[in-house]
Amino acid sequence: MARVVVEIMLKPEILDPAGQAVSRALPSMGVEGVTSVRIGKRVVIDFDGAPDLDRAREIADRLLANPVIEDFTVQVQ
Amino acid sequence: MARVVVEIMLKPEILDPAGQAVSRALPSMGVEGVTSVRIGKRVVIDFDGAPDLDRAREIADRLLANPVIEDFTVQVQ
Amino acid sequence: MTHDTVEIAAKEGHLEQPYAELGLKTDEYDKIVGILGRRPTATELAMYSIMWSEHCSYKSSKVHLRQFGDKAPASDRMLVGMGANAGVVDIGDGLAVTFKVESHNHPSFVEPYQGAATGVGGIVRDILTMGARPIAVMDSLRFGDADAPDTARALPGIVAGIGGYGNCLGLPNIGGELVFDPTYAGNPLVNALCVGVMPVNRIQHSAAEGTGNVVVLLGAKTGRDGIGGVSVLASATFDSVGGPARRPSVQVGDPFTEKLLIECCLELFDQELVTGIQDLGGAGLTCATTETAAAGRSGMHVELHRVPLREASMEPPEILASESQERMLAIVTPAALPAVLSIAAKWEVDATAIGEVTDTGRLVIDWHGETVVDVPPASLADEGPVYERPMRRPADLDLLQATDPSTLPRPSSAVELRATLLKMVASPNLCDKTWVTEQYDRYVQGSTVLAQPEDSGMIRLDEDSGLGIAISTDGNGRHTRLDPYAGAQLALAEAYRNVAVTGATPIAVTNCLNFGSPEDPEVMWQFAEAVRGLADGCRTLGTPVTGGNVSFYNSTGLAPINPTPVVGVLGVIDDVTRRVPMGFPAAGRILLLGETAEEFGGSEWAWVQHRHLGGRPPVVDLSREQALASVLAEGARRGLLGAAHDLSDGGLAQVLVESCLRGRVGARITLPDGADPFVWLFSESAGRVVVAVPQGAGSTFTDLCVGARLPWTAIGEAGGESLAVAGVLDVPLAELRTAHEGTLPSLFG
Amino acid sequence: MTARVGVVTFPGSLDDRDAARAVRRAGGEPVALWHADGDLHGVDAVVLPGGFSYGDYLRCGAIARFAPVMGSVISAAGDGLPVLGICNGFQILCESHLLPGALTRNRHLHFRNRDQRLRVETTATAWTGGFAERALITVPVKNGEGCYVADSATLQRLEADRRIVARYVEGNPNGSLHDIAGIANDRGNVVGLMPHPEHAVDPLTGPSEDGLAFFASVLRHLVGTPA
Ligand SMILES: Nc1ncnc2c1ncn2[C@@H]1O[C@H](COP(=O)(O)OP(=O)(O)O)[C@@H](O)[C@H]1O
Ligand SMILES: [Mg+2]
Repeated sequence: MARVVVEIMLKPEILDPAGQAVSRALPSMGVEGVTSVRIGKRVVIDFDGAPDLDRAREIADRLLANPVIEDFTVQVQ
Repeated sequence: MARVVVEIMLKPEILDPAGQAVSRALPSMGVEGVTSVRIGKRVVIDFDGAPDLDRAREIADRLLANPVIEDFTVQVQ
Repeated sequence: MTHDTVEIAAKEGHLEQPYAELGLKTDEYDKIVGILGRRPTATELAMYSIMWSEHCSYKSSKVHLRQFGDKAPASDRMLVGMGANAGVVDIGDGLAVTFKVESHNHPSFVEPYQGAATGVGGIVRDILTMGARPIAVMDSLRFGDADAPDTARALPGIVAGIGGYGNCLGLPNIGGELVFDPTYAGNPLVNALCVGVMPVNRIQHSAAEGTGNVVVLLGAKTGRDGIGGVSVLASATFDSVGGPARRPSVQVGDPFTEKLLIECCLELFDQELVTGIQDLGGAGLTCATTETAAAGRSGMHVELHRVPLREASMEPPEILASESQERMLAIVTPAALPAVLSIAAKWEVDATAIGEVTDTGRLVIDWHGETVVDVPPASLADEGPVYERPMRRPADLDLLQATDPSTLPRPSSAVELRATLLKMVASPNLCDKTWVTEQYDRYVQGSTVLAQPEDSGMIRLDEDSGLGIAISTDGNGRHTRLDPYAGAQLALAEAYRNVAVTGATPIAVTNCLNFGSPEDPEVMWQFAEAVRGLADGCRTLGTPVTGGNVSFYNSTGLAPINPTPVVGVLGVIDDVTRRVPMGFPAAGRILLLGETAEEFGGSEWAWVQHRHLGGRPPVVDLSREQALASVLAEGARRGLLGAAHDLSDGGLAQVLVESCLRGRVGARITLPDGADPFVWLFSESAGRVVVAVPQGAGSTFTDLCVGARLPWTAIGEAGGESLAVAGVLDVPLAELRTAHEGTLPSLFG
Repeated sequence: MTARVGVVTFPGSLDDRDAARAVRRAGGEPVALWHADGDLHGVDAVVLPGGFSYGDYLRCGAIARFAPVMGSVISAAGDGLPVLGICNGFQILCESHLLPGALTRNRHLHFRNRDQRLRVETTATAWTGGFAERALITVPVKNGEGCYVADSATLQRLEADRRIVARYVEGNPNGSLHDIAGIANDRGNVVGLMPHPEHAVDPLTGPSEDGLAFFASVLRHLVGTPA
């Protein structure tokens, strides 16, 4: 059993309304000093064989992330 | 400038429809050998002052995650 | 690990078992031992504790709910009555309709989005189980004060959850309610309604019949989510801090899987491949296996280890209690099994044979060769405890009814009346609900003829004949608090009227009874009175109750919520092109049907202006409601109505504003000589409707009223850019619109 | 002979029956196409309808793009087959790279269903030839992820080549860049629309009949093109 984690975030130039909504809500919770909040995805993939980075990268590139708006990283865990 | 990353995943016993939909799609893409896919959130919070872990944990607990169905971790980066 | 088997239980005899922790009383436990002639196994004990919980057994409400059947008016439309998953009514042209409203209050408090979403998923499966294609949903929502922190926490998620699930299923949302009152603080009410349609000959039954038939589990894998959800969530009062008394587990909904399950089941029904079908909701497999076996007066043998699991480590009690969503149980003949499995495969729905129907009269459940359950199914499904709970008229009711709003200061000058009007139409309960309803798909399926903000939702069922149905849900906790019997009838009358104003004819009723703790004698009295009022009202109106749902243990802190029966009324219309909208046409005479008395008890004015709740609710006159309905149906059929809108919260003023804004046209109103403008504009007398009649059709329509002995008053004309009440006020539509539409966006973004 | 317009049903498609009804009302013959079947059965045009294919949990249209039927749609589109993607269908077209850019979460984060005013910006596509120049129409929008985004170079190209098919007017319901409600490929045979013309084909059940012209347009276009 091997685990690969894919982290997907919107490209910096793409607006993240969900992240903005969170940062706007923070002051009302008494939380100050937050300059930015960005919300992305964390995908945990379990393989039954050896951890297959290339395959994970392929899954991320073709399915999990949309390269037009998102960047991603792939790590074995 | 300090960065805190909050990772939120559905509790293991909770159904993850998104992860399930992805793992079901993989074979049709010619990807075999994946036993499970779980999809959570990755929230990147930038503070202008020192990284405030406790504050980030409070944000996660009250705003970002619902402890009834989700677990989360908080790390400084 | 070794399991507690029937063999062990029989051999070993008495053993201290945690029945109290599972919510069973000592006498209930003793009854179980009596039924089995031995102590229950751990698995059996879990099953009894769930099936005998308030939520599943209706042990406190049963004795009262019987009235709905006993007093039901004779109706040749009833194809399936109370007691089934949902009642079924014949609407002609070989079509049958089934509808039901159900609560998901406590889960929605704990996890607003998923709680509300799975509430929709659950009621949709109830409708599907009858053999119907679900065709629309509605949602009745109640929260604490609009500006309360907990409302801000719960409302957006609950609305998003209802939309998220219903939109993804492709079910148009055609109406509902949105009410704010501190009585619901920390205990929002989330009642979801679903309606479905089927050919009369496709009605399904949820009975396990035919020895040797196969028991097939369809849909999602079974996981640990929602275990004990029924007994804990639905039957435990929330503590005064506002958090759940016991941390319950919550289910996550998967509308995509449900959509496939619906299409799969409908294909199975059409090909007549199932002999019985039952949805898995509260109490999961426990409920589905016991109820189908009991209904079939048969037995059932289940091999529990065949149930597909999300987590291999699950134990028999967990598997049987799991409330994993999006599952159905089908009974099919061995001959049909291959066809069933291939249709399931086509829709990518998991289907697993987990057992078979027997003639033993016992439900026997094996786990890897060991028998862990051996019970008479009816003892769980039908023969649970039944309580005649003590009842007491609330001690404060006399005082409450005595503090009449007649003493409250009222607006009198033109300036005060204008200010009152603008304040009322902007108040949270009377303001425009678009912020909520915009989050729901009203167009999907292409047959929505009327939807919010119209008085009822209306769906076209037959594109050629134009046959359609209309539905409205209504409830008023303040009226019911002041007089439960009258309050329930007022809710019924309003929903009935909301259906009638669209031109449809009301034919059947569903209801969701949201109350406090049945262990509180005053709550139990409110419940009994409300049920009696509703049952009597349905008999008088000739609209049988076809089904419903009870939600007890709703309270804010230690105080029970205002008793809140939510009533859904179904109507039929033989040609939807004859529907009557609420918006005024560019021109036409405006008539007020019915009579206006000075009735402000439990009114929106008393609340908005004075936070006052007291006195008596408006008088109910059901024969007046019937007269209204017949005149409106006939007027619609003969094309005499340009618009119709019923009066309820906020009275005449509210209706004039809504019909003007909806029609984008003003109105010139003249109240009768000597009329008190305040009473005429804001009283909430029942049995009233405003209609717009095209020039020329006036006398034909008023002749109808005379014939039905229905009083009417000509109050003005449609037209212009403002709402003008002669000698009282004249407000531009733009100003009214700003006031009416600004409230929710400014509260919730 | 009347044109045959395929309407694809993916698992989770919802507006497929409505799209078929719209084709019929416009005078065409709707043909049901199944996601798992790579055969387009010789249809003259294809509609990818609205809905939530595969639940749209990961990213709208991300999974549907891999359905066998899409392989055939993508290559046929390359040969000029008229293709209209509505809402989820538009998202699938972007995910398939038949159209540039992406549809992201609405700026206000809510699903929004309203009757929307649009301006038809070009009649030079297979699906808009029947409209008057710069026609103003009312068609429902209903989406949670309808906010169109693309890099500035792409946006400039879309503007310069007149490939913006329709724009939101009197209010942008989701924050789309340049108020974009729909775009076309450079050949004009592939069009993606966020609003739902199939829900505006009958005043009884929709806000207008304005949507009908999209379907009538493709029928006219097909008559004009030799088979
Ligand atoms: N939660 C909701 N979901 C759907 N529709 C709603 C909801 N709340 C209110 N509505 C709609 O808003 C309109 C106004 O509601 P209401 O004033 O309660 O109607 P009425 O007074 O006729 O019962 C109705 O069409 C109702 O269906
Ligand atoms: Mg009404």
